[in-house]
Amino acid sequence: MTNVLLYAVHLFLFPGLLFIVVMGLLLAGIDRKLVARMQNRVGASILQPWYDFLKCCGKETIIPRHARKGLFLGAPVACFVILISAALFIPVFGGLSMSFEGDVVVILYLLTAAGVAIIVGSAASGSPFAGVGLSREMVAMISYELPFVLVLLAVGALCGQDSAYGVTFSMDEIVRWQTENGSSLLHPAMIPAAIAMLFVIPCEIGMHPFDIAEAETEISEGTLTEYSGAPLGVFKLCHCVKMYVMTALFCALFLGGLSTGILLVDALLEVVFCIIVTFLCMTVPHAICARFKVEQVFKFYWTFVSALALISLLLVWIMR
Amino acid sequence: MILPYLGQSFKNLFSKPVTEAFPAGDPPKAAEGYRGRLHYDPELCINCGMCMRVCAPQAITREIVPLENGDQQITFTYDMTSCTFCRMCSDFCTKKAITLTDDYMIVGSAHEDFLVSGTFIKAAPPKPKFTPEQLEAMKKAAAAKKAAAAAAADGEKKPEEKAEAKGEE
Amino acid sequence: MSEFISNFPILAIMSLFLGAFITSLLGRKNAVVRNVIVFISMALALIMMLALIKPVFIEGKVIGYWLGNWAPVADWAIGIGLEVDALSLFFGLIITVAVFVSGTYSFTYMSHDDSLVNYYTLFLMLSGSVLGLVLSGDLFNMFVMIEIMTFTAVALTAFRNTYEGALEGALKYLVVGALGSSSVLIGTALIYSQLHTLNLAQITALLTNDQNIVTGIAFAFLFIGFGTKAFLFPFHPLAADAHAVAPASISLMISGVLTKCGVYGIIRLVYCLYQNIDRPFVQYLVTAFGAVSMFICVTMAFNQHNFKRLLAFHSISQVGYVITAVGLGTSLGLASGLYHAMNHTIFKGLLFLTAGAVQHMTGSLDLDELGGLSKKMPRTCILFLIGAASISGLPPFNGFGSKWMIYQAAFEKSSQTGNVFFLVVCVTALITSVLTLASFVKVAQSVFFGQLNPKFENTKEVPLAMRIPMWILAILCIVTGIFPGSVANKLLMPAVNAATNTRAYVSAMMGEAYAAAHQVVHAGAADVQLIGVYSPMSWMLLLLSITSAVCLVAVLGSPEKKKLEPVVGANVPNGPMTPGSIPVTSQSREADERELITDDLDPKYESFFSGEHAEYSQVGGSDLFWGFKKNWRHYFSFMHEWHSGILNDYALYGACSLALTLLLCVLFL
Amino acid sequence: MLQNMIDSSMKKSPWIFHINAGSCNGCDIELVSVLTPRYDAERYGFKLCGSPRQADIVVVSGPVTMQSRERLRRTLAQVPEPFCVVSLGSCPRSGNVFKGSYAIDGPLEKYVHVDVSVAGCTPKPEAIIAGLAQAAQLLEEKRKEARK
Amino acid sequence: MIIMNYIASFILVGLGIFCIATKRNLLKICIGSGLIDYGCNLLIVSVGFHDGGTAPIFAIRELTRASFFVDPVPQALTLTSIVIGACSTAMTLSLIIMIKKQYGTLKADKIRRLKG
Repeated sequence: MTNVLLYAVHLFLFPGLLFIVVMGLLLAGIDRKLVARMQNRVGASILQPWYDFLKCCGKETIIPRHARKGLFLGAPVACFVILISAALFIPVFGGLSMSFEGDVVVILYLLTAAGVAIIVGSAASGSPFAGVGLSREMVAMISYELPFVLVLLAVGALCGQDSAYGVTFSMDEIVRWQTENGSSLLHPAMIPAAIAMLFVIPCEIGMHPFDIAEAETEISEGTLTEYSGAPLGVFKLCHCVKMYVMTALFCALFLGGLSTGILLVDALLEVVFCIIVTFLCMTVPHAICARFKVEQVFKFYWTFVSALALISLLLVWIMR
Repeated sequence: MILPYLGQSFKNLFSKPVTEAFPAGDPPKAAEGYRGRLHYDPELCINCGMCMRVCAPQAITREIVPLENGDQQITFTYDMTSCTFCRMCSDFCTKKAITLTDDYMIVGSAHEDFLVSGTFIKAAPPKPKFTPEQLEAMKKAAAAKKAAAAAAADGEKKPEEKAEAKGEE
Repeated sequence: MSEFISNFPILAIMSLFLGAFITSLLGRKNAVVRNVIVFISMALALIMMLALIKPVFIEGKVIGYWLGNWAPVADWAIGIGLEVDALSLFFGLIITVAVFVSGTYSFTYMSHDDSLVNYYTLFLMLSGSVLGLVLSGDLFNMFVMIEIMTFTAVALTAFRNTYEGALEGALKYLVVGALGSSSVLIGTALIYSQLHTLNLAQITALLTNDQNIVTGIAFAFLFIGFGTKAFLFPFHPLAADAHAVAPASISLMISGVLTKCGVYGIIRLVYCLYQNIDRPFVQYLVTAFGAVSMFICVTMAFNQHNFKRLLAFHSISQVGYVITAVGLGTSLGLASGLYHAMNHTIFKGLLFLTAGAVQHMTGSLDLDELGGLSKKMPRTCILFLIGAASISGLPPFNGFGSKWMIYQAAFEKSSQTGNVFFLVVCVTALITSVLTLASFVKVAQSVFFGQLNPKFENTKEVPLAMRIPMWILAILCIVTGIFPGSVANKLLMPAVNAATNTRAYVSAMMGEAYAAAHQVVHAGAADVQLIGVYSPMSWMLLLLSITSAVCLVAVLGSPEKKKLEPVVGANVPNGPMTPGSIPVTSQSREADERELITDDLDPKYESFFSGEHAEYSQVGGSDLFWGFKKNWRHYFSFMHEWHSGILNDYALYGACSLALTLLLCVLFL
Repeated sequence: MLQNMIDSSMKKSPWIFHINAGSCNGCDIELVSVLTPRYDAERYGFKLCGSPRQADIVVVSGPVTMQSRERLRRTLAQVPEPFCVVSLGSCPRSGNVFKGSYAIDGPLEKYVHVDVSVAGCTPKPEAIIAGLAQAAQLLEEKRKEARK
Repeated sequence: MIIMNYIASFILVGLGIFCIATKRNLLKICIGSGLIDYGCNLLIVSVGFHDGGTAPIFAIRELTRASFFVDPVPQALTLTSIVIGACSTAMTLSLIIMIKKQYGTLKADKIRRLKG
């Protein structure tokens, strides 16, 4: 009975649904505030994403004629569910997670599935803007998938050195290895991988410099053109939750070793590190450079960022 | 690869944002000489109509109500929503009745709060001293007097002509 | 009953061939008799294969059957033998299921065509020969079955000869296919010249010790021969041409079944006959062929305009996955390869049947022309989504389990042996899976979603008779996806054990003493510790609980979505903008009449066109993925010329690859 | 309780959608300048969004010309309830200097009830912010009234 | 002596492949594929050869130790292979006839509608 309760708490409270949603909205609010401050203006309040979500829920939902009702309304919920289940596999510092052998690949594919949910949603809306939006979203997915995979392989290779198979695909194993011999960011071989991961995060989430899929100025909200009301609110919530998922993944992969015993301290530590990572990889590029063109995003990720990830993979290979 | 605005944005991060706290305080004063909401002073106006003629968007309408003692009650209404704030009217107004203030906060939903209007009573012109019949009579008398004077002048001119004629013969 | 079981293999093959014979005899008169005969023969073959599961998979027996009871004389195999061990039964099961589904599908799909008797005769001969190849224990018998398979497949590809390009595709397939099967023949001849036997078991026994230069050359010929049948790297344009023009049920057979025979041939060749998979050269050769065909076919598939041609290229890239996994040599590699082969037949079959359904209903397969069919054919759209999700490896479906095992096997191999080649292969595999996902997103958007082309206004849903086979495959997709663990233990492990330890294989045919005499290796049960066979049950439970939480939020959050009736008062005087209510004022000029609002539909539910009248504009087909294509334009233009479509070029590529393999085998084997 | 929170959130994050019904772009530049650091409308949650489906406040600038009439009408129809309409500058409400020309088709009032007008031939950004804030207040009342 | 057969068969196969790869006319390609088949048949027959052996016919005389046969199995294989070669040539020709009717030409580089 107790572990069912613990399971429920784990599922719905601490590293579960509530914590993820609150953290996501908090990170989005802080990110918008910091970008505003970097542009020398006051900027919206921290709770602005929460107000946006509530306001969207309050609006009327219009289902266009060409849209396919079932998929159109189902896609946002599916995307949200997939993201939450991906977030549950990431071990928070307290090490309390449902991870099992080989769940790094499951997380990778769940994030791809979340992208596919957005794509199916915009395809079901039937608008030509959404058509262009989804093709750009797919190009973004192709471009960040290569470096993302290389980084995961590098971390797997590093943390799996002494395991029987020479590689590990389990988050628990990664966190345990890091607690023993220092978080992987300290290893010199992993610095390029960390930088590559920092570059991958904004494109995965669709933050400003790489948000070719929802480019308001060019293709009027791209994938979300036909969405209004509650589905739009859920999609915006997914956007925020993805911020938390990616930053928590970064913390788990590269700062795994810093977990103290107490649960509360770990939670605070996680929040602080997520904010720092958000600032580094999302706020700074957002404030500095303008939106990339579609093929620039692809060329940037497949040449520069993949090279970084490859360097670290080979370094780990040699250092073994 | 130089990051263009990295230094500047970090400086901004820690400096005070430049945004005005407008809706908190009162609206900042507009620049000097700003052409804002129109102000119309009915007393100075002489209803010459120059402003109406010169206003491009015809934002000015006049309404004349004749009163019983011949006076006219004239109301000028300036429609701020169709005014382009070019200040032509105040330049051409000989009596300087129209001035453009620097109040730029022209925001409202009903149509009334965009209209600036002023009414004044234009006194009727003084009554003429003589009635038209008297004018007729005075005119006839003047004409008769002139005819008599002319006849007298003919009498003394004849003897001169006679002398000229003799001289020539 | 137990000794009768050993007759089942030949009975299964006979039921198909006899079915073909009887159909061409009796089937001429009316369709029902013909369909019944075809159905019976397919069902018989399927039942026999299922009956064989218990002895072969569970009890691990290897069933040997000598045709004409020509038992081996003095340790020398004379007659033709059929041998069914776990590996061949694994492929036999895939084949009979695919045949059964394709047959029931073609009852309605081919109803528009004429001379259906020929179709079904060829169809049953094709399935009979394919089953024969998989179950046969004799090398020359395999060659004969390959020839029958090639001829019937060519004839069926050109079945709709008025279809544009059908004859051309068939001719190319025949000529280069004949080249491939001739190389198999040469290989068989060379082996016979060295070992003077044709029985696979005896060859295995004899080859364990004396492998000289000639058997090396025979290996090269056999490898290229089976490679042609599996449409590996230099032969993949054949598959694209053949599938694009063949009827859908036949392209299911070609991509789902014929390629598996090529794969079976290569596995048998490398794991059982020569047992040289542990030599690094052979691993590099097989994995290189697999990886190159995997990558090139997916990039070629990326900007195709024809739906079936795109699917054809994808089926070759998935076969490339299987061959890469097989070439790794580890038992996990072979297990993931077999698992992916099974999954590939299932989801590729489903995708081809949906393509057939679209073609059956709309008559066109051009991606730039189709669009918005999900409104008219909703169930086919759902089926397509299941197939597309499982081919691109999304978690709950079967593609995910097998692809992920392949990455794990590849990466494990690279980290254990320490050479970077397998790391590159693993990364290529991951990139290919993303590109597969991208091209299926493209197909989904340009065929099913987006706006409906006015030309296909009156398309209706596919008749139920066609949808049943599709649903069978879809359910198989989901079932094998949700229980990868149990599939792995029950189906894959026996097959892997059968492939790796050949002692049982030889002793079944030639007797125990013979096998012992030739020290046939006995590798013992494969110790595959499937690290990471995730138990999706706990994961599905998690998904359900979160969905319930989210629905609660969604319902709570927007109750007024239902209550908010169109607010009339808000926007006086126009109300909810119905067109009639626009008060056209009196002084509107005659220009107004020209632009009178003729729009009868309520614009509120039109899709947003930045104000324009939302006429038909479908974003699909070739104008997707602009960014990606621009960066790869040099690669694509080169590839476009390379696939020139000329018969001679394809033959030349085949010959060059044959020459290259020969050279490598002579040098390194 | 949640409904009140949603009502209050309507005024806290109004998203703007800009329709240019043939304006001379003076007002458009002013509207965008509202989002710059100096005037920063984002303090109150204003955000320029790209599609009418996500709009709360529709800002219309320019006298409704014949060309843009049809497009204006159709885009306004595609905005989900409850939304406000703000007319920017003097053109939408009266047609400014173009009044009476053959090319424009009457004030904006003909097409939709204008909630707030910001007069001024290019009104100052502070005026626009005041107008938008007023419109945001209206949003809350509209939703309350719609819910009753 | 038997080596001549092997060389001949490989020359035949080489010629066939060369002919398929370079000749543009479809009929020549068909001849080329025929050549390959004949090359293979020659190879199979010559594989079972023992010098001094007689034809493997169990005729009037019963078997004696001395009657030394040539290996009968390849000859059986060759029979099947000849039949298959004939069948493949027949099918190729029938396809070529229909292509001539549909495309109007026999030039291989004109028949390339399926490409890219």
